Amino acid sequence: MEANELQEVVLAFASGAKVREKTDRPSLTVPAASLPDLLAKLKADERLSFDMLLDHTAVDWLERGVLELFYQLFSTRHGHTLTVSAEVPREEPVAPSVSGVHLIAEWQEREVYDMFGVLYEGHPDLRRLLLDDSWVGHPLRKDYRDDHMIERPK
Amino acid sequence: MTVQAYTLDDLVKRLDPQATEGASQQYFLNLGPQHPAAHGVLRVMLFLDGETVVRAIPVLGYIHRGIEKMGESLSTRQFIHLTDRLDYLSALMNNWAVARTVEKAAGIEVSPRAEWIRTIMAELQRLQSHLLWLGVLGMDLGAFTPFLWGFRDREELTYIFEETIGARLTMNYVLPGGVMSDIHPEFAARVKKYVAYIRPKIAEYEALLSGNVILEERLRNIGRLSAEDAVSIGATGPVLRASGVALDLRKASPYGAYDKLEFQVPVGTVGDSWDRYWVRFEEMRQSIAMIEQLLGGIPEGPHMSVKPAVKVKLPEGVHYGQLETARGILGVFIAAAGGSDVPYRIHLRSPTFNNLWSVTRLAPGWRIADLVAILTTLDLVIPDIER
Amino acid sequence: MALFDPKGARAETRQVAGKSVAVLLAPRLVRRGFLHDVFYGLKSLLTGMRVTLPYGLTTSRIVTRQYPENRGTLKMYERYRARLTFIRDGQGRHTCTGCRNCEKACPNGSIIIETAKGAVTGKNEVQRFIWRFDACTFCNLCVYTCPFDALEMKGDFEHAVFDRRLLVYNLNSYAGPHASLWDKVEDEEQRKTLATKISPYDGKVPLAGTSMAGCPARAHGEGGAS
Amino acid sequence: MGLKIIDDFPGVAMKVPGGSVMLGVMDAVINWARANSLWPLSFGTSCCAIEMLMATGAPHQDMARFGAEVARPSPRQADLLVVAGTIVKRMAPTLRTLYEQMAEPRYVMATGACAISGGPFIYNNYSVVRGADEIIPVDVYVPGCPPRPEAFFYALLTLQRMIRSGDSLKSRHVHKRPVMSALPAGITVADIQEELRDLLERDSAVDVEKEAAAGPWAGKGYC
Repeated sequence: MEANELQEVVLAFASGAKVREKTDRPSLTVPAASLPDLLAKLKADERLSFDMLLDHTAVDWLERGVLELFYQLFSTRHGHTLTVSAEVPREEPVAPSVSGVHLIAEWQEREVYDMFGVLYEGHPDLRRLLLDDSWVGHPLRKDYRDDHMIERPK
Repeated sequence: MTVQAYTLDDLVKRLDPQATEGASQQYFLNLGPQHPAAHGVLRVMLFLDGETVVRAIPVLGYIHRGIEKMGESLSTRQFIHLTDRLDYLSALMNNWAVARTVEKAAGIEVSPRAEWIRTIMAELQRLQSHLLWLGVLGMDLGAFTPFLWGFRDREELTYIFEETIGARLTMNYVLPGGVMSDIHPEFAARVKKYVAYIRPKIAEYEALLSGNVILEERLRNIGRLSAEDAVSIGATGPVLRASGVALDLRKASPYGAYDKLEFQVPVGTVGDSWDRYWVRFEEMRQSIAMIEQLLGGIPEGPHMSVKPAVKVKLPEGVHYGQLETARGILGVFIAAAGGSDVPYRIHLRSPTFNNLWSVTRLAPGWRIADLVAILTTLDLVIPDIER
Repeated sequence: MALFDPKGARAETRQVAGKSVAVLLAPRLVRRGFLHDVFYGLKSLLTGMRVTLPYGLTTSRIVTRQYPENRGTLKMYERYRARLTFIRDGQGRHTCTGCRNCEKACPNGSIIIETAKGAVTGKNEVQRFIWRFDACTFCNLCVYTCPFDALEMKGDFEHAVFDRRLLVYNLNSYAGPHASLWDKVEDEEQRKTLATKISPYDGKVPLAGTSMAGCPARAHGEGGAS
Repeated sequence: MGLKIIDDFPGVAMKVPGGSVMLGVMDAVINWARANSLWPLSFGTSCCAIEMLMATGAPHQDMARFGAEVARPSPRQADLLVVAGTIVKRMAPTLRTLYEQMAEPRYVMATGACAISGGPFIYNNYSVVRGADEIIPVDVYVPGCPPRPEAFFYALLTLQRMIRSGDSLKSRHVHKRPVMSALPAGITVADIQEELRDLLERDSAVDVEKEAAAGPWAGKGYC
C-alpha cells in the first residue's frame, strides 16, 4: 500500500485523527483517549494488520506544555509503517494504556513513565523501569535538573 | 488522580501469595545483578518451586547510562560515538542506524563505495557478534571449547577492524555521509584470507556442537516462543525468526548494498532454544556468503560526502529510521526543532529490550539451568537494553 | 540415521512484510527410542572428541600473542587509536593554531585549549593543549575535524598508572606559535623569545578534585565514602 | 617535613621499621606469591568486560600466562577487582558491597574511561558515577575505551610490581602506592612536585613522624 493510500484508510478508521505534518512516514495525531481502541482496530484489520508495536516513546515539548506520545507501528505481513501520536498535558499527564493490545507496551509504558512521568490508566504494573524507585523526578523532561548533572562548559 | 504507580516492594508484596501458591518448596532467588551467566548486569528475580521457576521478573537499571538525555546536547555526529557503547558487539551497525536516519532526514547522498564499505563491515561484525555468542553459549552450557574457539576466530576479525578502522570494539566508524576513513589497501586480501580460514572452522563447530547430544538435550523444546507472542512483544532479529517469522530488514526494506546480494533467511519452526541456536548458527554461514559476494566488486568513489567542517543540520520534524543489527531491529527516533545539528530528542529502540521481555513468558515451568540456556539463546546485551 | 542432519535445512519462499523472501527452515531433531539415543549419544561424544583431539596433538596451531615477551617486536596497526599526540616537524614544532575545532568536536570535553595572543606574532598561540586521557574515548573526531593536520592518534598502549591525575596531559611541549608562523619571523633574536618550554604536566593541571576553567570540580563523597 | 618523604618515595615511607631479616625474606616470598596468583573477580558491566575479562581469557591473549586466569564469580575467593565498565548510581552500592566482601589483601583496577572518570558520560548525565574511585579505592588505572588486552596485561604487570614492593607483615593492610614510579620517561618527581605537593601529602605519602604519633601502629615502636 502506498503511503497516501494507507493514510486515507487509517483516517477513515480513527475519529478525531489528523495527519501529522513534518514526518517521513505516514503519521497521525489522535486524541489520547482513543489510543487503545484505535491500535486494536489497526491490529485486527486485514488490510492494515499493524501487529507489531515497534517503539513507544514521548517528546517533551516544553514551550507548548505538552508531552507528545509516539507509537511506531509496523506490519510484519505487509511491511508498512505508521506513526501514531497523541498529546497529553505536561502538568497532568494521563494516558490510557495499550498494554492490552501489544504485550511489549507494558515495558515501553513503564519506561515512558520512568523518564517522563506519564501515568497510564489500566496499566497492570506501573513501576519505574530503569531508575530506582526512590528516584525523584523524571530525567528526560526538559526541565529536569539534579545535583549530579554537570553542564558541559562552553 | 486514579492512576497508581507502584514500587518494586509493592510488586513483591502483591505477587508473593500467587507465586508460592501450590508450591511444595518455595524459594526466592535473585539472579544477578552481577551473575556470570547473565552476561552483564541483568537482575532477574526468580520465584521458585524447588528448582523450577514459577515466575521471573527482570529488574533493570543497573547499567542505565542516560544516553538519550546526553543526546539532547550533542550533535548527531558526536552522539554516534555513544551508540558504540550500547550494543557494543554490533557497534558499527548502531553507528550506521543513526547515520542513516540523519542522512534520510537531511537528504545526504552516500556514495556506492561508502555503502559497500558499510555493508561488508556490518556483515563482518555480525559474524563477529555471532562468534562471541557461540562461545558464550558453550560456556553457559558447560562446554569450554566453544569459548576458546569462538574467541580465537573472533579475534582475527578484530585485527581486520583494527587495521582499517583503528579500534577493536567501539569503532565510531560510520558517520553521516559515509565512513570515517577509506578501507586499508590490504583489507580485501585479508578478508579473503579470513573467509577461506573460517569456512572449515564453521564446519568444525557444527561437528562439535550441532549434533551433540548434551547440547541437544539442553536446547530442544525449551523456552518455546510462539510466533504470535514474538510479534506482540516486538521481538526482532534471530529471536523472531526462530519463531517462524522471516522478518529481516535486509530483505524487507534493503539498505546499503543488500539489494545486490543473494542470501537466504534462516527461520525456525517452533521457536524453542534450539531454533534460536540454529538460526544464529546459519546466519554466520549466510554472512560469510554475503562477504564473499561483496568482495567480488568494490565500487570506486569517495568514502565520505560530507566535509568534517560541515554541520549536518536536521530539518524540523520527526524522523525515524531502522536497521537490522546482529540482535534485531534498531530503531532511531529523532525529533528535531530545526536549524541545528543537535536533535531536540533522540530515542533508540533497542532490539534486546523487547527480546528480554520474553523471559517473563519463557522461564516459568523450566529449571534455573534451562533459564540460563534461554537467556543465552536470546543473546542479550544489557547496556543495549537500558541505554 | 543421525538425530540431527546438518544438511536437513529446507529452503522455501515465504511472504513476509509484503515481499517474498527466500528462507531456510531449521532442521528438527528426531528421537528414535531409548537404545538409539544411547548409541547416538556415545557417537556424538566421540565425534566431539575427534574434533578437539588434534588440537592437543599439534603445536602448529598456537595463536597466542606473546605479550610482554614480544614487546620489542610488537607493532600496532598504524591506524590504531590509543593516544592523542601532536604531529611535529623535524624541529619539534607543531601546526596547531588553537582554532578550537577539536575542542568543539570532542563529545565529552576531553580537550581543553588555552590560547593567548603572541607578543611577537600577534596571532593566537596555543599556551596549553590539555588532553584528558582519563576521559578520552578515542572516537577520533578531533583528528577527523582538525583542518591543519595537527593531531594524530598513536598506537602505544602502555599507560597504566597508579594515580589518575597523571592521565591529564599537556600535548604541546612549548607555548608558542605553530610551525608556519615561526618561519615568518625573520629576526634571530625575536625567534628565541617565541616559545617557552613546558612539560606534559606543566602549569595548573585540571586535577581530579580541583576546579579550573573548562574543568569543573568533582564533587567528593557523593557516590560513597572514601 | 613532607618534602623529604616525597623525595625518597616510596623507599622511605613504608620501610619495615626495625627491619628483621626473617620478616624481610617472608615479605618478599609472600608478596611474590600474591603477585603471581591474582584471581580476578569477574565483574564486568559493559563494553570493557568483553576486552578485559573475556578476550584476555581467550587463546589470542591468554591471561593464564600471568597466573590470573582463575576468574572467580565470588568476591570471597578473589583478590583483584577489575572494574570493567560504567558504574551507575544504582550499581554503586553493589560494587561497594563486592569490594567489602573481598578478603584482604585486595586490589582494584579501574579499566577504561568510564571506570576512571565517567569517560563519555561526564557531562549532562544524571546517572553515571564519575569514576570507580568515588566508591572504592583504586590501585591501578588503565586508560582506554576500552583498553586493548595488552594494555590490561601491562596494567597487571604494573600491579604485580606494586604488590611485590607492597604489604609487609608488620604494617599490614597498607598498600604502597608508588605514585612516582608510573611517571613517563623524562619526567621527574621535581617536575610535578610543585603542582602536586598538597595532594601528594594528603593521599599518597605518609608522614612518618605524624604516623608514629597517631597512626595505626602508634606507640608500638615501629617509627
